[in-house]
Amino acid sequence: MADYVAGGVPEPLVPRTTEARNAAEAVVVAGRRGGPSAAFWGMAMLIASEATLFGTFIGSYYYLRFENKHWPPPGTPEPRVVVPLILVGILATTSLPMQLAAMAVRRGRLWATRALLVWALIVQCGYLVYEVHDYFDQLHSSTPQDNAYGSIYYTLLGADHAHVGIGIVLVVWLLWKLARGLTMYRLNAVQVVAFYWHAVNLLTLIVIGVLLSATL
Amino acid sequence: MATTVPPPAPAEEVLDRLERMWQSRPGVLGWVMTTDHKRIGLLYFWTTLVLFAAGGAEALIIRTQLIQPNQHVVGPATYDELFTMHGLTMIFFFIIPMTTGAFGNYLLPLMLGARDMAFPRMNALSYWVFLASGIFIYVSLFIGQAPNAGWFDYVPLASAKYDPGHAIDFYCLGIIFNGISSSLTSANFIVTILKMRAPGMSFNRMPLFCFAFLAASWGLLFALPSLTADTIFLFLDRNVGTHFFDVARGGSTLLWQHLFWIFGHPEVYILIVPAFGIATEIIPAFTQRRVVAFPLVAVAELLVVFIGFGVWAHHMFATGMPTVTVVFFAAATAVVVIPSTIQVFAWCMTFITGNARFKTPLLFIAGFIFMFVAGGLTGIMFLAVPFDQQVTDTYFVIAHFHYIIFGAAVFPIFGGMYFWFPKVTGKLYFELPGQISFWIIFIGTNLLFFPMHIVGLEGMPRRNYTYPSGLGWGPENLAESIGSYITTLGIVVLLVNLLVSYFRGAPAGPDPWHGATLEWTIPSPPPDYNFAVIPKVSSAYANWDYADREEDRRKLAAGIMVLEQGHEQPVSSPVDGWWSEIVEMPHDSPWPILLALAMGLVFVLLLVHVWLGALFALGVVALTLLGWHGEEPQVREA
Amino acid sequence: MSEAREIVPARRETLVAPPPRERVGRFTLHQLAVAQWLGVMVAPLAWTAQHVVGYGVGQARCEVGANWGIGFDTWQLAIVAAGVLLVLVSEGAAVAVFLATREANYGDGPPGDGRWGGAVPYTRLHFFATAAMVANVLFLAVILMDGLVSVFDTLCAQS
Amino acid sequence: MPTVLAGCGGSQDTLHPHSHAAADIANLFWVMMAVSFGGLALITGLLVLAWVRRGRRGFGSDPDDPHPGEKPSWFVVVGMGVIFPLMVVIALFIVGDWAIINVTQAPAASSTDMTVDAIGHQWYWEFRYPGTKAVTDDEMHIPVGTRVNLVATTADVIHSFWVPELNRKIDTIPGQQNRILLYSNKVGVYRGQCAEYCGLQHAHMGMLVFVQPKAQFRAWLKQQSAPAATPTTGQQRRGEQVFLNGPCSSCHTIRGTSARGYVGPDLTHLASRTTLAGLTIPNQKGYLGRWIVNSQHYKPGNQMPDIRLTGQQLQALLAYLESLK
Repeated sequence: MADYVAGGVPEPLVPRTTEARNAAEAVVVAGRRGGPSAAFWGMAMLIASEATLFGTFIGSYYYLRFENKHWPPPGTPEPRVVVPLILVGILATTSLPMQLAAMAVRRGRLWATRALLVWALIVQCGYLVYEVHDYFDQLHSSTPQDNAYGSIYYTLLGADHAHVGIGIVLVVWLLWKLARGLTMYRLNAVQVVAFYWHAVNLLTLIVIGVLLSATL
Repeated sequence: MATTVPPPAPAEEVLDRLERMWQSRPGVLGWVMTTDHKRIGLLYFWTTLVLFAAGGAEALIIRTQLIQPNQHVVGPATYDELFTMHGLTMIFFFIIPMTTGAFGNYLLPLMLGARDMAFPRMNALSYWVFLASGIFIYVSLFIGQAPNAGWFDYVPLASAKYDPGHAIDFYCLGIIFNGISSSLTSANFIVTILKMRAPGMSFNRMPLFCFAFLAASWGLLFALPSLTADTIFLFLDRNVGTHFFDVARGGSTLLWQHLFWIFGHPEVYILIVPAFGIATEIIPAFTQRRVVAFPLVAVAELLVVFIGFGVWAHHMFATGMPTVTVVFFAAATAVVVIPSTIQVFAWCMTFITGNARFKTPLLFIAGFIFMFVAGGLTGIMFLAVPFDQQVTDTYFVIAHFHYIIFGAAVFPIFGGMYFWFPKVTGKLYFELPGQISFWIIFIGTNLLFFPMHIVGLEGMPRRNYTYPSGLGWGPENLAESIGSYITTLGIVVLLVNLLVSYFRGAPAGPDPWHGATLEWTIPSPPPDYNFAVIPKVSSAYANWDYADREEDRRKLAAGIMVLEQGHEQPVSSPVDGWWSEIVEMPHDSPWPILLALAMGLVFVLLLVHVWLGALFALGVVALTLLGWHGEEPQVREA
Repeated sequence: MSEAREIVPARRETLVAPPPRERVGRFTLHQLAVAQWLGVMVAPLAWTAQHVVGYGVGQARCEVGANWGIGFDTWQLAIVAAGVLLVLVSEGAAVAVFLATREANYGDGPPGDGRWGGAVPYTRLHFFATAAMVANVLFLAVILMDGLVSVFDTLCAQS
Repeated sequence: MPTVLAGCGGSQDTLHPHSHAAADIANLFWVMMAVSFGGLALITGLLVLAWVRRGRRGFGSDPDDPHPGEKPSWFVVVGMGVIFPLMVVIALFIVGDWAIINVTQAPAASSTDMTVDAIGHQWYWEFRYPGTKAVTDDEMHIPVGTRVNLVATTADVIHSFWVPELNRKIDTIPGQQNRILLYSNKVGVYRGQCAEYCGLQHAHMGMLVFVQPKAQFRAWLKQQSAPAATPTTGQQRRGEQVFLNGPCSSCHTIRGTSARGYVGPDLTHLASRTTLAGLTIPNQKGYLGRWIVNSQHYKPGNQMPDIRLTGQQLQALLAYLESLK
């Protein structure tokens, strides 16, 4: 049956995830499969949905802006510019270690993967800690209960922080998984989480940009 | 017309292996933990049927209240809850779960030549979340806190000031909860359709049914977040004191309407597009002819949803938006008509050029086309903004969208029930009672909904719990109420017929209709593994490619393309269906229902304002997910 | 094995990926594939952009907080012109692919002989090109209608 | 339930227009309806044709042709399914959203002769005549053949001002001042109703538009602008005291007295009206009395509590209210 052909590939040549029982085999299978895994597509769907949610938030932000003469309303402090921009810049750099981790795991380099994930994790945690602190700090000068501007401002920012937080949980989970060796499943997981982080970083850049547009 | 050759004696031991590997646990536990798309589809079916009965009962009370002027069957408070729950139930808890949940779950993998969904455990999760959200929202009715501001729930009427109590909180949380289920389902469907197709089933060889469900899933995926954001805003406004919709503090009441209808209009197409899909499967089977203008019908199903995203503001023409804005959406409303006209004429030409056998399912489809055209034509009228502003919020609109939603979405569901009944149960239904049920329902619905056009033009606004005599609205309302009773009778006949057929029906065999698609190539009811051999597909009407089917049988004998080394399922490339890998699918799992329970806990605690508790419950959700991902699909020694 | 050999499918060319360099008429398969996606994708995206930006410009021009003094007609005309241009490009690509693959069927019929008979991706190209040709006409219509009213209807009058 | 008003004079039929705005819309509808029935007939015809030809292969193609009659069908689908409907909707778009919309959209301020403010309350309509003190509820008067600039606003939730025979409807959005043209070419009474769901008693939020000859209207407006008539008989004076000292004055206004409430309708010229409570009941002594003591029976959930009064208090109050011409 060696030369039976379906969908372009002879059946025996089609990689089986069931053949990947250890790191080496997982790498081989991942190398032979055509195109990204279904898990990757699943993450793409999640990201599409989340991106739409944030698109709606941002649309609401500008809708409310058009409804108001002064934005932010008098009495409400304008968002700080410099620090958030620097921080979001730093966060964006974590796309690099995440991508490198995805490539390393694809070659079965388990330690490199772990190291890169830790690198990314440290930066991300630093960002989140400062931002959360800053978030509560701002709540002293203005609150979501003040006016519509405050409501959308804190909702949008909080939602973004929540997504960064979820990303951190995912990375921790990955490290915990990879501590017990590599399987096909975990290999996919690393690639998928890297994908998620690229999306979150881009999202954060956009959200911060939108919120800072009030200072223009 | 040749008929399919009966399958030869299969390689028994291979089938046994597959059977042992794929079957769910016996007994109740098997249903609770199942990840089998067929079982999940059936669970969806029975659940939505119960909720359909609830929504129908609400409708009947409404019609009885309005049967004549100045009636007092129910008071205004109850009436408001009834029409709100009727809308919510029929849209979120009947049609969407019935089409995507029941029909989609059961049939998509069968039509794609797959053995399960792309994410079987997530599939189970969407069902349990859906069930939990249904219970959640119906609890409100029994504790007398049911949502009462209409299904589109306009602020400020829905704000804490004018609607204190938990009614609207139930609405917000219930909608978000249900939305999670729908989003998971649609994501699952999209990946299944793109990746799980049998190798060789390129995009243009995919049955039109799958195009319809792809379109509906994309619609849900992109429409729901808007509603989620909207309900989040409302929940915060009501319980945290934000001001999204509070004009006094710079908010906007129209923001609610915009966000709601950005979801709400695509929603309408999400309701009917799966019905188009059902129609485009029934028609070829009963005309023995491939659907006319295949590419145009396929793209029309995608286009109707896509353009449907650009028309939302036509629900808000009377709110005094700038004329330029309004007309922008009128233009989109004008063009969104065309994909539907394409399909209608394609269907009609298929009827004519084919060899139509008017069995019950096809009767329902013919009725569907009639109702859909009638409702669509009144829909076209709304693109004329002044006319829309005259009749919006009257019974004319009610007539329009019930012709669409009952006529164009529910008729095909009934037709589909008859059509796939033999496949699901292995029994044939009784034809004569089936046709009788169709005619009763058809006459009943037209008597129920047509007079609404007239009474609407005579100026009767919607959502009135009663109306004065002497405005000439009496006779029409009487007719409508009688129609509602007739329709109910018809539905009862239909269900009884199917129920009796289930016990008394003649055995159906694998392919009673000589249907066009892959589900008819396998025994009825389908085995747990769906396909013994991953089928070869070289056209969109695979069951009519006799050479391929013959080849599959020989492959089974030779043990080729059987994939019985585990819970195996081929994965293909999204567009051309080149075979890319063989994945091991997960099996029965307790985690989906546990996760749904944990999520339910979150929403209940949010409802009763136990914020910290909700946070804690989120932790439980996270732990459940941890356990979920603890079990990685690996080889199962069979 | 021997038994397996004789069941090698008769139409294996319908199942094996042809090389992207293969010539189809005046184009390579690769070029056609790109053109086909242009035909399918560009027009819908163009309309989406035109619809959203056009609506946004309306809001920005007519709402309370709109102190940006936007030249409405210029914007609208620019947006509409760009939209129409992109849709025409899209339609052109679709037509080109349609003509190049005219001999193929859509994949809904049983495969005939040779690459035109039903081989992926020729049928797929033909399928999408035909669909796009019709769909793009709709996008063209709606963009032109938007342009018409945004210029002729009274600006910012409350409807 | 005692008999409630039978439409109280006016009707609200979108197809009996009495202004050119409403007439344009009605005519547009008749045309669209004719076309629609044509379309429905065509499709039904095709289905019937299929039924007649059931059991036969299509259009003389050989039996195993998988696509019998595909080519002609394509022409039908593209011609009747794309080109023809596209032309129809574009035509409708131009007529409806380019021509007629200029008649139905908010009138240019300069083009109107007078302004009336319509304020939606849960659940009644309040009408004010800027420039005068006149305030009336549920029943507005306008002069015939006059372009009235109607400004629709709300005191609470979203309502919708709708008098079908005079013009399309307009929602009352918090924070917005929506306007439509109110014009009638014929003296008469026209019924309107709140068209946007606004809570429990959305069903009982009707209004009447009395279109009067210009002179008659001016007299009416003058009379409405005046403060309330001072009570003459002792009975009426006692009634006034009941009103002012009782719960009534906390919610209702009677201009010329100390009653300044704004929850309920202005009662300054109550007796000059024909109906009560958003056209729920006729303005007759019997109904008025029963309304005062038991309004929740006629309009469950409305803002007015059932007022407890002794028999002679009620009689006095009624005598006073009846005197507020």
